[in-house]
Amino acid sequence: MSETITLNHTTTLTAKDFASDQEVRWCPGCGDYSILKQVQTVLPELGIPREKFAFVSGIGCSSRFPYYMETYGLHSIHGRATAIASGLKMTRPDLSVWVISGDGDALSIGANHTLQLIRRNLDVQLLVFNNQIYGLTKGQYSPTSEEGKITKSTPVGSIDHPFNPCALVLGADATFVARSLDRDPKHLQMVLKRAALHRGTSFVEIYQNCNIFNDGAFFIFTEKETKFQKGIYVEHGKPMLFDNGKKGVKLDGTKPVVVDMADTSVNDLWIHDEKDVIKANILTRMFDDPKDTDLPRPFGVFYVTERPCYEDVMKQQIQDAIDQKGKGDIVKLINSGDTWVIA
Amino acid sequence: MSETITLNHTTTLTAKDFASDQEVRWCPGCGDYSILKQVQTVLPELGIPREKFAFVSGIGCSSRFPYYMETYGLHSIHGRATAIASGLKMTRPDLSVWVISGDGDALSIGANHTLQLIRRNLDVQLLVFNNQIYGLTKGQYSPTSEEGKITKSTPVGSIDHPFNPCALVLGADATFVARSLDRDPKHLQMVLKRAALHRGTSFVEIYQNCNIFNDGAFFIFTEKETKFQKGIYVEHGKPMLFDNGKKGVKLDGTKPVVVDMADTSVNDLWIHDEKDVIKANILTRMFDDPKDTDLPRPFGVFYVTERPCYEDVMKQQIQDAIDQKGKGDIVKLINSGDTWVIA
Amino acid sequence: MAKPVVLKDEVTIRFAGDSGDGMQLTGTEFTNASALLGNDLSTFPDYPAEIRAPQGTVAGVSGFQIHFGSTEVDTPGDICNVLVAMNAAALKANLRYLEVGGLIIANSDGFDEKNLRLAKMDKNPLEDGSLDKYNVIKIDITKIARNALQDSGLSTKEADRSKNMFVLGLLMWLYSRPLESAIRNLEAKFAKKPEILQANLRLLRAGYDYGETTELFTTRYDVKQAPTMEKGKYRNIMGNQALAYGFIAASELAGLPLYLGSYPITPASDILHELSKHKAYNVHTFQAEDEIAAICAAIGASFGGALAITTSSGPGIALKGEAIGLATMLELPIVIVNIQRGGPSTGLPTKTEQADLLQAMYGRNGECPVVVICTRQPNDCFDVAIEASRIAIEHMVPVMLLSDGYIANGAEPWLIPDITKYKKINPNFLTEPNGQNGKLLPYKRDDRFVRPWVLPGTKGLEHRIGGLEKQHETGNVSYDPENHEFMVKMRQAKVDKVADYIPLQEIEQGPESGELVVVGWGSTFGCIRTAIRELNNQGYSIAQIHLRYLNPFPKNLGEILKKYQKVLVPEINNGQLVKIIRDKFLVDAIPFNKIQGLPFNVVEMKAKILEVLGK
Amino acid sequence: MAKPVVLKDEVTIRFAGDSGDGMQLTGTEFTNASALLGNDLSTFPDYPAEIRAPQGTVAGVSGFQIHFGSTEVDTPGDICNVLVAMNAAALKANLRYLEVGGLIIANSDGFDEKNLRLAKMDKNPLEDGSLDKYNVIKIDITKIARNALQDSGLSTKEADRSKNMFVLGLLMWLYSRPLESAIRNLEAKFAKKPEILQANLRLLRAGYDYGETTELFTTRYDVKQAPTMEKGKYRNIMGNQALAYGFIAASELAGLPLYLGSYPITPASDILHELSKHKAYNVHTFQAEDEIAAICAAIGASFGGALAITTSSGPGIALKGEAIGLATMLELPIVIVNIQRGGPSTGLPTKTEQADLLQAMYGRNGECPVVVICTRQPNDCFDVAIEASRIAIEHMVPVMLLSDGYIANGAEPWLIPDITKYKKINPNFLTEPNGQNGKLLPYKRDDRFVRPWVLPGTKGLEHRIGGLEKQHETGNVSYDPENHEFMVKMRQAKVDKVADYIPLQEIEQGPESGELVVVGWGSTFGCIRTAIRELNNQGYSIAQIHLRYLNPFPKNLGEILKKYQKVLVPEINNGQLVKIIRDKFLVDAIPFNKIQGLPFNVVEMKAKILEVLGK
Ligand SMILES: Cc1ncc(C[n+]2csc(CCOP(=O)(O)OP(=O)(O)O)c2C)c(N)n1
Ligand SMILES: Cc1ncc(C[n+]2csc(CCOP(=O)(O)OP(=O)(O)O)c2C)c(N)n1
Ligand code: SF4
Ligand code: SF4
Ligand SMILES: [Mg+2]
Ligand SMILES: [Mg+2]
Repeated sequence: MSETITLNHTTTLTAKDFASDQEVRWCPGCGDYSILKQVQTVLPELGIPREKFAFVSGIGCSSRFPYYMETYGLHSIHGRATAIASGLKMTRPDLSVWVISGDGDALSIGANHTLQLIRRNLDVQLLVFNNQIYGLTKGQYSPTSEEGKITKSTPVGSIDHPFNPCALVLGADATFVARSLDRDPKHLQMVLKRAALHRGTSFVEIYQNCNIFNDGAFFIFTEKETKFQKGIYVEHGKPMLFDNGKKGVKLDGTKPVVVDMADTSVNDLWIHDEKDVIKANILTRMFDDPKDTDLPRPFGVFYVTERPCYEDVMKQQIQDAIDQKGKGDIVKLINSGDTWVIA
Repeated sequence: MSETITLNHTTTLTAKDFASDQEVRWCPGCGDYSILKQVQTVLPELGIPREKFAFVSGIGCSSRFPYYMETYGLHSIHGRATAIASGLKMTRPDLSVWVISGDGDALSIGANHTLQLIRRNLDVQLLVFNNQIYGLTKGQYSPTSEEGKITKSTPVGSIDHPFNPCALVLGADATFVARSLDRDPKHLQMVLKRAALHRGTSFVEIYQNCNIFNDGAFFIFTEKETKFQKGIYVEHGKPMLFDNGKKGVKLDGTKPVVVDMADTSVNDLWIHDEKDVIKANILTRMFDDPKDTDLPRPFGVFYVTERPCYEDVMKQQIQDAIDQKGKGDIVKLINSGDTWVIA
Repeated sequence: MAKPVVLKDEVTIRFAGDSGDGMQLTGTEFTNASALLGNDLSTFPDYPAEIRAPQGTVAGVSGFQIHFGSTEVDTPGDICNVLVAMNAAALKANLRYLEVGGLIIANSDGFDEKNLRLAKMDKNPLEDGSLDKYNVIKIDITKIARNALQDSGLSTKEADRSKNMFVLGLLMWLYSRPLESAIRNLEAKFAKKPEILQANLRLLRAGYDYGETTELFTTRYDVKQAPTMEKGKYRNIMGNQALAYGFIAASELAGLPLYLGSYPITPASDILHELSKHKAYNVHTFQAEDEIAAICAAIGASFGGALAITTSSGPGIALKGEAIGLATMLELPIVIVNIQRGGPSTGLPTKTEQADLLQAMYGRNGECPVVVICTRQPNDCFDVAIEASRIAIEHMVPVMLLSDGYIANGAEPWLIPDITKYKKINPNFLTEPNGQNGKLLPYKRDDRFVRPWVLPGTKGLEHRIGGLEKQHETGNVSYDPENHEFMVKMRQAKVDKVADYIPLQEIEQGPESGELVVVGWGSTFGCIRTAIRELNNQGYSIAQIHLRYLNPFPKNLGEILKKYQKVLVPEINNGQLVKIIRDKFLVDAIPFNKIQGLPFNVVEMKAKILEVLGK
Repeated sequence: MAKPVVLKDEVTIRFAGDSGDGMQLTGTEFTNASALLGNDLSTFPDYPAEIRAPQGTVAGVSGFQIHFGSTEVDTPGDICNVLVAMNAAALKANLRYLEVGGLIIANSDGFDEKNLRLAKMDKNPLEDGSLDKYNVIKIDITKIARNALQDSGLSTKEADRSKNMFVLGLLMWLYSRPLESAIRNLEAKFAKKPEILQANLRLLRAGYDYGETTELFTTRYDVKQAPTMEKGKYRNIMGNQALAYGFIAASELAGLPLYLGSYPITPASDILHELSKHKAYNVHTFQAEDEIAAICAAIGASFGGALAITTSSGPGIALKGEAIGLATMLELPIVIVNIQRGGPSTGLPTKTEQADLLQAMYGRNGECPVVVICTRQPNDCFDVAIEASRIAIEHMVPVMLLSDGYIANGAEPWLIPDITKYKKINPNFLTEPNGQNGKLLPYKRDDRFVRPWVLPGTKGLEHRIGGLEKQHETGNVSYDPENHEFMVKMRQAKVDKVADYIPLQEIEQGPESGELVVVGWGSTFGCIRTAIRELNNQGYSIAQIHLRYLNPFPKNLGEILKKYQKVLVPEINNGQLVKIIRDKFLVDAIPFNKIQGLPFNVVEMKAKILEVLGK
């Protein structure tokens, strides 16, 4: 979909090669199935040997993901996958490290590690399966649930103002920010590929349907009837058109407004520039309740920039030290400083 | 300084009434002294009885602050002051709750609680003393230290890209975002008053000099020679002028640019609008190394908006329940459901 | 012609089906009806680990066991007399719990080829004779349900979903339970869905009538009211629900708002769910971002004067260690509830275990004693919650309350207590200076070594507290060596002193001295009690002690233990209480451990006791 | 005419001054010179709690004690012979450590009115006769320094900052130490600031000459090389530095990169600081956002094949509990270092304590055994770090290494070991399938119950591990009850099995059986050793055992303990090891506790031993 993708077909792996022998145990109909499938579809195209992949997850329905991947995997503890992945990537930059997390795992208990990973910009793909609910613990509201959400722990409605995940990570200087959906396989594949190819932490929010505890949370964006009116699929360098070209978004100063293409020239539209952080900010803030706004919810890659990866600099510092002082010699080290001999 | 401030002089307290009998134990010359003084100066002007103030802190040099205040205080554990303050404020909305934290306390170990407090928008003043270093543990770099910082734990320079605290909290939908400095008492007092009067979480970043481990980190913004060239003091509704009116900032689309007032009309300048979140975002992103940019670093109140406070809605939900069902009666509760009698 | 009714003393039934088969509801309604008849009873749900494991698989089986009787019933039963199996996987997973000669009621439609494959069974056990030692009744319940609801306007899927009501009706008939309570509850449950309600009611009656009319059943049974039960008004209660009620009661007894800071985790979440329903009781529930924030918010609320609690399970409690230390240092009241589950790490989240006792005792840095108490069964939880709150508030100390998944999800009849008979809880509030010259001494202790609770907002008593070591009385930061030792010992003495305010240990049953005492804690109560009762009825003379207070121990515990030649300590862990007892009393207590995510059963308990007795 | 030199066996000097007075440097250089002379020695810095407490106050006093001798020296000394007091506060805070008749060298300028007021002293102790029982030498060091540096171009402030060098020079003269090493180090330190260097050197010599020329001193002393010291090459080493070196050595012995995930905390930060200097050794240091991230990153690094360690102190270790559980379940190697400090909660962060042993043993949810070992003194740390790493790697198990603030900051001569004599550490790497039909069994155990370490990147061995209970051998998630019990016991057995790979417990000194054995662990070693040596020299016959391995214990420990009538367990806590020993061996071990943020001293240790002996 995007012209910047250049894939490296050196292996002949297929999606099936990435399916482990473990029975998949999500609820029938869960959006996680599709995400699993798209990841398995994309990986063979990356030209990376299978044994070089490591999937790290926390706890949650989404976090069972690694069990189903025929790669190296670590199903860890709640909220800490990003921290574990950081240590792994620092010592093993040769691996392609993917973190699988949920809205609770990544943005509630694990929010700190998520944001610190993002500012440090390790080359890790961070996929957050956002179902706006705690699935595994059977249906409490999450930090992305809308205000007033009625759940087991909030029988008269939640009070918390939800996080806007893409805006949040932009605030932490993310170098790659994207949003996609479980129910749009092609789009999701495109975003996953872009994420994989980006050097740095790729933050991908994936709207995921939890048909048991929060069914239909995103139907307005995923179902045919409303999908193209309520969502906009942004592409770098392309004008912001939606509703099958019938509508567009233009910028009035810093304010996005919906225009009817019947009486607007495409040239006046906002051209998506994924390198512009302020515009990315405006994009991520197109986030009002879809019922209250005519501004569409954007999907696609919102922002990409380059910044050194933590593990590269770490490695460089080690190499520099070796270049300057020679490879460490423990005998020298312990014999350093003032010494004396007792004979 | 700002016309929205209306103070309520019902008490006759003075700054001295807010000084406790404990010896102040910061290093001589530490910027914390000034902040303490400005807080003690501002509190009597708020018209709140002294016993209604509660100061909660974590751990760090900055976090010793409550000991020096003749108010209620809780010096807690590292990073958790925001969480403790949340519970306090939920059950005691009658109190004026202030959190005192450091850049490590609030943005490293405590970053998650900080951001969750901010999205929940409890009516708490959150003052982060940013000295870009870990003071109490004697000088390691912090999450706000500049890249390449040489400290005890990073002898060849830190690797981490620092947080931009104001941008970070804006990403979490903060309702009040401001920045001030230890060395500008008047400005700091103004910002503190504005913070106190705001209903919701008031995030105030205060540049603070740690003269022992990070001396002069902000001198470029605090010392006469450069202060007015490198900093800009923004006020709502006022054009963005600096360098004693010799320079200004205007917006080129979404891009701020410095202009020479010799050949620019004030009318073309960016007028600071503290209600505009996108502009606030642009403001907070004026954050490059002052040596590398001619864009000044902004100080003042960047953003203010209204959103319900968590504790108010919580209280309302309890009141609604009482209104609907009557005040809870434990006898009824335990006798509810199917019962039977064994005689 | 009515079929003959045979009286039984006690019966255990296990309902088992796919997660979607509604076995929990079936079991619950059967329980309600039995309770209303005055049976003593005990139940245990056995959930699958997954939310919705693939239908038809063993991993997806959901079970519910009820043990009811006209005699004393202390456990949900080791072995069941009746097994309801809605599909092949349910049979496979549960057959081991059925007594030889027991009754299997099988939904034959659940044993079709697909189901057999999903259950990984080669042959149909209903057909291949492998169940010959049981009494098998096959009914195509699915078909019956679909037929019965043909004209109801419901889809096949919806019809299938009601088939559990047929099972319920049938069992109600078989054990002579009236349908009224079930009907009432269904009416409430489906008030807004009249077609579903009608379908459910129709199948309920169909099941009942089926028992009466088919030839499959020749006898009915009945279990009469249990005369051993104390007189009074009863209701059913689940462990976590009873804890929630207990905390509400405690907040009323103390005259304080209730504050819960929590983060969801199995099997503790239901306390949060339950409390969040009762806002009208001035209950504040806060779902925090994690367990650390949860307890810290509770500490803040406690500082502000609320009855503050935090609820979690093992991994979450591990995260709270540092903050528990802070509460210990601040000397503020807080109750920390741990609904234990299988560990270590994420372990077996849906299974029960008692392996967090040592964490409760020692899981913090420094000398950091807290009070530890536990509950033994669902209908004990209400009182234990009140007791934990009382100790926390009156002694200004963190209290760790231990329950477990078995208690949390189990249900029992509960003799509804008379709240007016409960002692008020007295917070140690201070509103005037307590030192000389009008000085406040926030760490001045009374004769229980308890400091006052000084609430923010109290004029003239402004003061600061914190996690650094504090000077005796003034509470100021102090690095003085002797003061530190004094304060460490004082905090320990304060916890030890609680022993003066709790009941002496009683012997549950058996002799006051002798060959063997079995010492338990927590959810092993019912099983140990039944085992010893049965053995003593056979002529043995074994004593039972069951601890509620784990730190401090009741003052007379050591004395009691020394009166027996042997001390056996059964635990659902690898030996934890036994360590503390051995250390404290230097008695050669013998551990008896089961670490299978399951409670002990009576058979193995009796066997072990006999082994220790050398029989 | 040279002054007479008197030989001494051992001397203890305490340097005390304001935080800014440079007493740590003074002490360190005196130590270096003494070490070079071949003295046995032990030092202890006594930092103030604040970064820079207000100048002149008692809270701001910084002390450094050195005990050096021609005999065996095991502690920094209870009582000092010489006290250097740079101001009134320093005298006030430290006088209690000086022997009666001891020498006070006081900077009289530090006793002016302002200093007296800041120290909260009414009268000048140098003048009012209150120091009559000591030998007081007053020198206006400030004035001498200013005079000496008048023409140096330095400001008064800078001049004042060098006055510690005068003290150093004077003491060097007094105890006949050569100045060379100090000069060399000053030259290195101030290489880029020649004027400061010159000032320092000038004052150093001035102090030395002052001793020689003034009438104040009539005698000099000397302490000769300690013949008890093993032959070889020595250097001074501090505890945390030695740990850092040990881990680097371990990573080399194992052929693995070293990874440290840490978050700063007193008194552990110096390990992070030290390791971060040695990147050329393939050392990766990561300052994480908190302790949880620190250990989690280390777990990630361990998964990837590094020697992974995490370092912290009590409150940080409390936060790591949940993740330690994960590592236990994953069965990956990791070393968790706890430099213990005064607790509970924030407690006394700059003081020492041994109160985290039970947290190390039990501070996690579920049955979660880890190996626990400890270090006894700074020059023991190197080996203990290697040993911890060896056990972690070879047994695929988390190892908790306990040190404390006293060891961390203390310095001692260290006989530099011959690295080539150390056994290689052998990671249990697997690169080929280990099951039938080319299957990988990541949890298949060898005869030590150890599973293989399978590194990501190994072709064909892709597999998943996690915190849920795992099936024996396959490592797949398993909810099977018997498997859970098996795995819990297996993890315990694996830890217990380590006992086969560690040395048997030795008796440090004293008889192999008898009336009393004193059992210690950690930093109490030197004090217990000195106390028992002195008592046994007086004719007593007391045994000393000092534990390095706390879990599992050496296999013969129980046996040894039973050979003594009494067991005394001294600890800098409220009784922790004593609990474990009582539980394990049912011996009536007697606790001896000090909880003052300070080490035991020899006098109180001897007194307690005599008391236990009934003397
Ligand atoms: C320390 C800890 N706290 C709480 C839990 C319980 N828990 C498991 S998953 C989860 C949240 C799941 O929500 P999310 O991350 O959104 O994942 P989902 O199940 O929705 O995919 C919680 C609270 C836990 N396992 N560990
Ligand atoms: C759980 C825990 N981890 C670490 C520490 C050690 N510690 C104390 S303060 C601090 C950081 C201080 O930095 P900052 O928050 O910026 O405050 P400052 O001292 O600079 O004001 C650290 C790491 C601690 N006390 N508790
Ligand atoms: S509970 Fe929801 S998120 Fe979890 S597996 Fe089921 S459908 Fe998916
Ligand atoms: S170390 Fe720095 S921040 Fe801390 S008190 Fe000293 S000057 Fe202030
Ligand atoms: Mg979710
Ligand atoms: Mg700081």
